[in-house]
Amino acid sequence: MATDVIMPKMGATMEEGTIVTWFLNKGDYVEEGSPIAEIQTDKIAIEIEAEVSGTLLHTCYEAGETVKVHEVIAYIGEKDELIEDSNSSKKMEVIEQVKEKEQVLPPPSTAENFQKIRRTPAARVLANEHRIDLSEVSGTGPNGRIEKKDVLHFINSKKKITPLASKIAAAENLDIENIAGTGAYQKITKKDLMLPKTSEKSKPLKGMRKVIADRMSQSAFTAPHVTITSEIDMTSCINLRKELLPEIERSTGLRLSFNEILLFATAKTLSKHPNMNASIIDDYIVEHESINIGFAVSVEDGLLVPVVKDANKLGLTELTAACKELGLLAREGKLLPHHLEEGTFTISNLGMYAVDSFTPIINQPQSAILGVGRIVEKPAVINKAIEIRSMMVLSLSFDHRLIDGAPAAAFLTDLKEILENPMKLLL
Amino acid sequence: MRTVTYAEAIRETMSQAMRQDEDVFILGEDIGIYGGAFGVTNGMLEEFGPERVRITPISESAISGCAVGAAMTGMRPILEIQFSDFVMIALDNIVNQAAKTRYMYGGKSKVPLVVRLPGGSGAGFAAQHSQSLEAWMTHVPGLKVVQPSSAYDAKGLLLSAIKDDNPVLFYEHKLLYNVKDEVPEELYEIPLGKAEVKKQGTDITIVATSIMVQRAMEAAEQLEKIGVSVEVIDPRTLVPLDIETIIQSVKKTSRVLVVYEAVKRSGYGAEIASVIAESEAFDYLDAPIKRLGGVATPIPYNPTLEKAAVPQVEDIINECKKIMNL
Amino acid sequence: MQFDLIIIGGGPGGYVAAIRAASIGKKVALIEAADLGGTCLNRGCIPSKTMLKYAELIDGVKKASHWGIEINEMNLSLDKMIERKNSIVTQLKNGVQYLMDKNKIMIFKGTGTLSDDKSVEIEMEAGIQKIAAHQIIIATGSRPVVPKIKGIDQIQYHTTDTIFDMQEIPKSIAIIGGGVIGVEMASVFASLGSAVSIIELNDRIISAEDIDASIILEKALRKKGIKIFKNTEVTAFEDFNHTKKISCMENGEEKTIEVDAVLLAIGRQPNLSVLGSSSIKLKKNHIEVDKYLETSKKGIFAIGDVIGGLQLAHVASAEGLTAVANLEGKKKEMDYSVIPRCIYTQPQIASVGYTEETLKNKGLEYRVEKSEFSSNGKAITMGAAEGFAKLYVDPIYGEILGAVMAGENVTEMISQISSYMTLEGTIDELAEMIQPHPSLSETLMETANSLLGRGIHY
Amino acid sequence: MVQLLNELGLSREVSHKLLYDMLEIRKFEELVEKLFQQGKVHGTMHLCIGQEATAVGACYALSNKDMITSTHRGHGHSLAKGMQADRMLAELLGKETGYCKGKGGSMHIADLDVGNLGANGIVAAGLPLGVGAALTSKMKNLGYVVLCFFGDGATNEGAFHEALNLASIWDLPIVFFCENNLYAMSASITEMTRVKNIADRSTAYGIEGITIDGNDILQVIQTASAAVEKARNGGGPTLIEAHTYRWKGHSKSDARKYRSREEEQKWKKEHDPITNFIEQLKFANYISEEELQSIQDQVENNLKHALEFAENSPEPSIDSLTEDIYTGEVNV
Repeated sequence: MATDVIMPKMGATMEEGTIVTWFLNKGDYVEEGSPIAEIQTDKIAIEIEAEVSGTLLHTCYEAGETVKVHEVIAYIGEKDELIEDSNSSKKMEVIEQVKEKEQVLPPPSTAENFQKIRRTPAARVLANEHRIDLSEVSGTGPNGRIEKKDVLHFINSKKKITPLASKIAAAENLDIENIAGTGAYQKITKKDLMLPKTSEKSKPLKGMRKVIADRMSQSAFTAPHVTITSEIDMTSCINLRKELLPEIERSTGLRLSFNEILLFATAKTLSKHPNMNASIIDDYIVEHESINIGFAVSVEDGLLVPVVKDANKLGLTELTAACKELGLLAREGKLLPHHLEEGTFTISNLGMYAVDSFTPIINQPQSAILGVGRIVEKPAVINKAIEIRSMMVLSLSFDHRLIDGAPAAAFLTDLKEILENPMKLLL
Repeated sequence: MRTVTYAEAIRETMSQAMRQDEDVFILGEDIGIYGGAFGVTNGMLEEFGPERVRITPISESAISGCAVGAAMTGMRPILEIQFSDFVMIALDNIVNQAAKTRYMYGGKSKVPLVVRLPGGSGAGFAAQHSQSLEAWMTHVPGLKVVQPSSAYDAKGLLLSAIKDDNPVLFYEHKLLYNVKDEVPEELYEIPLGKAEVKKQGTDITIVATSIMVQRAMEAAEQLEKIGVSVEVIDPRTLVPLDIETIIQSVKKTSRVLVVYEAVKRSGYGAEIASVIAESEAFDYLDAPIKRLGGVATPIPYNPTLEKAAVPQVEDIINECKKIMNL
Repeated sequence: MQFDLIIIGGGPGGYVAAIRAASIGKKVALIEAADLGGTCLNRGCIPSKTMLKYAELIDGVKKASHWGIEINEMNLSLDKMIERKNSIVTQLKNGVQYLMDKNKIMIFKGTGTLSDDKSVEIEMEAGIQKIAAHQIIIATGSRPVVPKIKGIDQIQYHTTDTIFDMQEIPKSIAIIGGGVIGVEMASVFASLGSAVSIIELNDRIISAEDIDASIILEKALRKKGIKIFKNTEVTAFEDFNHTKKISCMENGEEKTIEVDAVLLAIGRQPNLSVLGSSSIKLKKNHIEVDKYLETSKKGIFAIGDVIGGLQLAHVASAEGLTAVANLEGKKKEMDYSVIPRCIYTQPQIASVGYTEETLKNKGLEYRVEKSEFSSNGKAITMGAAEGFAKLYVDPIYGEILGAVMAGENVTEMISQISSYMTLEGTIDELAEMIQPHPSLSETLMETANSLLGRGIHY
Repeated sequence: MVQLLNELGLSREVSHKLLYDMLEIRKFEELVEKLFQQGKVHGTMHLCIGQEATAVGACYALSNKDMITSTHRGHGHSLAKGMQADRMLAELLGKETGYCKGKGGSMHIADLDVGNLGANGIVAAGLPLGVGAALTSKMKNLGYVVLCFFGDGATNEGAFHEALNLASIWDLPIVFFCENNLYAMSASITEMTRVKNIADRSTAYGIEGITIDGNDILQVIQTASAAVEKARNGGGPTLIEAHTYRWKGHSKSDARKYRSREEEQKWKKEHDPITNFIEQLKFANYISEEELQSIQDQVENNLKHALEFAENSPEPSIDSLTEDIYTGEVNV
C-alpha cells in the first residue's frame, strides 16, 4: 500500500510551503531517511526525508508550486504499484471530509449571520423578567434600538388594556402583568391602575419619623414586653416639691417639676436594682455601672430622648438644671448626637395628658422603661379613713428576656416606697 | 452669607492655612508684588513677607523639584504653576518624584504638596496657554487631582488638599476666577472624593467637571422647560472619584451624559464613562452612555473658533435631546 | 296585593326599569298618573323633536329657493302638523304598552303616595287601592316651573305641557327662558312664522353649555329674526284683551313687550307628592340618593328628574337600569361621566364630558382645539357651514376630557366621542381613525390631529 | 562716526532702511496697543516698544536664508526678519489672512518662508528649537546661521543651559541673543540671579559671551555680524547680552508696580534706540529732515494700508477649527 508524503507543518504559524526542487524523479528508488525534495516556508528552507524505503510512485505537485500543509505531495510504494486515480481522489475525499467535519463542528456563530438585536440593558433585563422574546418587540430608539418603554408597551399590548390605560402605564413605567382589569373581558381601564390619588393627604415616611418607626417596630418585635403598673400616693411628694421649689428657683432660677423628682427617685432606686439598668448586647447581659436616664421629649414630628448622664450622682438641683437644659435643646432642635447616646433607662411622661397608665415600648438597647401617668385626686383609704389623696399610676415595661416579673416588681415597689416617703431620698 | 470670588476664596484659604500652620508656604512665579498672573496671591507678600511668599525665577523644573524636596522634609508648600500648560516642564518632579517617593521608600516619606494649576480656555491665550490636561495626572498612582467648580467648593477642597499628606494637583479654571459665590468666612473642609448632586432630576444625569458644571446647570434649566428633568453631578475631585454617587444617580435616571472641557479623546470623562459601564448601573441604562468633550484640536486663537472648540450650553442641550430620543 | 317591586312613574326611567326588573324575574307593578312614556314621550322630547322637524323642513324649503328649487307658494297647516304629532306619540305609547304586557307588568293608572312600610296608596278613578312590595323605585319625574311673577295668573300662558296642543300659530310669542327648551321652541315658532322673542335672565342663552355654542346659536337665531333679550328679568304680566304686556328689567332698564302668546320655559320642579307621609330625606328640594340610587329609606330607590342632576330621558333610563341592578345588594355605582347633552335647534348643539368651566373649577390641566365646519366639504355641500367641533384633552396622556359641537347632525356625531370616552380611546386613536369622506365627522379627525400638531386642512 | 558707519558697510541708503524698520516696529506696536484698548484685539499682547534696536540690528546681521527663533514679545523680531505688517495685523485680529490663519495669535506668530521659526509662549523654549535648526544647517551643510532671541527671564530655565551646552559641544552655527530688559514679568534680574552679567554664563559652556548696549544699533550690528560670521565659519555659538528696556508693561494687565516711573522715564529719555540712531545719522549727516519726515510718512502710510487690509479680511471658516492638526488625512 503506497505511503503518503505530505507537506509538513514546520511552525505554528505555517499555513503552506513551496516545493523548491525534487531530488528524485518518478520511479526512482529512495532509501528511508534520504531527502526527497526541498521545500521553502516563509521562514526557512528544509529538506523532506522519506519515512520509508521504496519507489517514488507519483509526485502530485511540480517544483515551484505552493502547497497547503498536510497536503499529500508524493507517494512511495512498491515498484510499478498502481495508484488508481480514484484511490488518490478517494484520499482527497477523505481529506475533504475531514475539512468539512471541522467546519460542521463549530456552528458558525460569527456576528454577520446571526442578527443581534439592538436593545438597551434596561430593556434586556425587563424582557428577561417577563420571558419576552425581544425579536417580537419593535424598537422605537435610534436605528431601531429597543428601549425599556418598547418592552413595557409590548407587555401592555399583550394584555387587554384600553389605549388610555396603556399610555398611562407606559408613561408611569407601571408593569401591568399582574393587574386585574375590571373592563369587559378583564380589560384594564384607567381606574384599575390605581394611580395614587393626589387628593388624599399623603407624605413619605422619612426623616425622624422613619427612624422612630424602625426603632419602635424593631424593639417591639425583639423584646418580649411585659408591663406592670402600680398606683403611687404622690401627696408627700407634692408637699416636698412645694418646699423645695422656692429653694431651687432662688439658686438656679429654674422651677422644679415632678419630672425631675421622678428621675431623681428612679436613679436612686436603679442603683439598688442594677439588673434593671442592663442591656443584652450580642448575647451578653451587660449591667451598666453608670445610670444614665433618658426622658422622652415630644418635638415637631416625632420625639427625642435626651439622656442625663450619671443621674444617680447628681443632686436634685444639678439634676433639675440638666433636665431643663436638655429639654430646651430638644425643643429647639439643637440636640447633638452625644446628648442622645448611652442611655441605660428611659422615663416616658404622659402626665400632662388625661392618661393614667399605658404600655410604653422599650428604648433599645435598654431593657426597661417607666411610663408616668397623670396625678389625679382620688379617695383613698388611709388607716381606715377615706381621705382625698393625689394618686399617680406608674407603668413599668420590662424586657422579659433578661428581667423576670419578680425583680421588676421589686424595683417598682421600692420606687413606690421612695416616692411615698420622699425622706428616704436622703438616705 | 457674604459672597466672594473663586480667586478670593482661594487666597483666603491659603492665608488662613498659613496663619494656622507655620509649615505652610507658597512659591511660584510673580506671586509677590505682581500678585500672581491672575491676582490670586494679591496682598499675600505684604502679610507674610518674602520668606513664606517665595517669588521664583522662571524655572518650573527647579522650583517643582524644590517644592517636592521641601514637602518631603517637613514643609507643606503650595506651588503655583502660572499656567497649567507649563506643568510639562515640572512633570518629572510630579510624576517620578512626588507621586512615588512614599511607595518607593516603603511608606516612610510623605509629600504634603499642593500644586495649583490655572487651566482651561476661553480667554484668548491660544494654544500653549489654554489646555486642560488633568487627565494625564489622573493616570499617575500616588497623585490626587481636584477640580472645584465654584468658590465655595474651591475653599473647602483647597483646605482638604493642604491638610492632605499626599501630593494634590489643584486645577483652577481661569474663567471662574471672578465668579462670585456664597462662601463662609470660617475654615471648613470638603473631603476629597465626595461628589455633590448640584441639582436633583429624574430623566437624565449629567456628570460635569469644572466650568462645565455651570453650563450643565444652564442647560438643565432650559431642558426643564421642555419637560426633561436633569440631575447634575459635580465629582469635584477626579482622583479619588466618588463612583457611588454617580452610580446611584444613573440607576435612578437610566441615562447619563459626561461633559468636560478637555479634548474628548481619552479625556477623564472617558474614565468616568467606563466606570459607569462596568458598574451595576449597566443593567439600568436605557440609552448608551454619552460623552461631550472638546474638539480634538489645539485651542485656536480666534475667539469664534475658540468657542467652537469646547462644549457650550447649546451643545449640552442638543446632546441631552439626542439621548432622550426627542 | 304584594309585589317584588313597585315603580311609581311610567316615564323613560320608570318603564325601562320595569322591563329590566321583569326580565330578571321580578313581579313588578307600575303606577302612572297620566300616560305611559311620561313627559318625554307625550309632552317633551318626542313632540318637540317632531315640531323641530317641521321647522327644519320649512327652513330647508326657504333655503332651497336660493338653490334653484323654487316653490312658488308655501302654506302651513297647523292642524295637520299637530295631528301627525299626536299619531307619532300614540304609536310610541302603544309600543310601551305592548312591552308592559309582554313583560307581564301590572299597570295601575292613578297617583301613588308612599308610606314608610313600603306600601303605596294609589288614588285611581275607581277609588283608593293599596299595594305593597319589598322594594320601590320612585320615578315620578318633574313638571314645568310656573314662576311667582306679578300678574302671572291674570294672563293665559303656555308651558311645554300645553304648547304642543296649541290651536293656532300665534302672530307673536315671548318665550321666558333661553335654556334648551326655550331655544328649541323659539326655532319652531320662528319657522312657523311667529315673531319670536326670548327673555333670558343670564348674560347668554343656553348658559350651561360652552360659550362658543351660545355664540353660534345666538347668531343663528337672530338670523331667523328672533329677538333675544339677555340679562333681562320679567317683572310683571298684564292682559289687554288677549294681548299680553310683559314688563321686564334689562340691565336695570325698564322695557315692555306686547305679544299674542307667552311660553314659560324657565325650568322644571320635581313631582314630590308621591312622598306623602314617608320620611325620605330631600336634598336641595330633590329626593336624596346615594351612589347606588337608594334613598335614605332602605329598599326605596329613586331615579330620573325627581332626584335632580341632568334632567334627560337617557339619564333617567340609565338610572333605572342601575337601580334595578342594585336591588339585590349594592353592586353598580351610577356613572355620570359620559352623558351626551343635545339641543335640536338649527344648527344643533351637542356636548359630552367636562365643560371648560368644570375643568377650570376642578383645576384639571387640559388643552383645547376647535375646527370649523366651514372648511368641511360635506358641510358646504349641505349648505350648513356654520358649526365647529371642539375637543378638550388631557395634555399628558391624550385622554378626551370633553367635547362640544355645533352644526348639522352633531346630535348623532356626539356618540362617536361618547364611545371614545367609554372605551377610553385617546386623541391619538381618534386622529388615526379614518373617517368617511365626505362627512361632517372628518372635522373630529381634523381637531384631533391639530391637537397633536399634525393638522392637514387646518 | 562716518568712519564707523563705513566700517559696518552702512551706506546712507542702508541706514535709512534700518531707521525705517525701527520706526515701523515702534508705530506697529503703538497701533496694536490702540487696537487693544478699543477691544478689537482678543487675548493678551506683549509689546516690544523700546527694544527696536536689538531686533533690527540683529536681523540686519543675518542673510535671508538665516533663521531666528523669537519669544512671546516677538512682533519686532518678526517685522525685522521680513514679515509684513498687514498679515501680522490680520493675525492679531484673528483673521483668515493672518500668518497663522488667525489660529496662532500674537504669541505664536511665525513665517518659515522668511526664516522666522516663530514666537513661543513657553519661556526659553525657542533655544533648543534653534539648536535643532542649527544642527540641520550643519549636518546638511546648508550654511545658514540661527539667531535665538530670548529675554533675561529665560536664562533661569533649564532649556537655556542645556541648549547652550549642546550647541557648544557640537560647534553649531547659532547665536544666542539675549535681550536683557532687566525684568522677567515682575521679577527684576538682580533678584533672580547672582551673576553680574548674563553673558558671563557663557564661560560655563566654553563659548564667548559679550555684553553690549542693546539700544545702540551700531553696537548691535557690529557684535551680531561678528558672531554670525564666526558661527557661519564653524566657530561655534556666541552668547550676546544686549541691555535694553521695554517701555510698556509685561502684558495688558500689568500695573508695573515692580519698577519706578523715574526709572522708566530715564530709559525713555536717555536710551531711546531710535532717537539715538537719528542723532548718529545727523551727526554723520547721513540724513536730512526731509528724508526723516518722508521715512516717517512711509511708515504711517504702510501701517494705514496694513490696518485696512487686516480689518477687511474675512474671519476663518468654522471648518478651519480642525484643519492642519495633522499633515495628511488622519481619521481621528
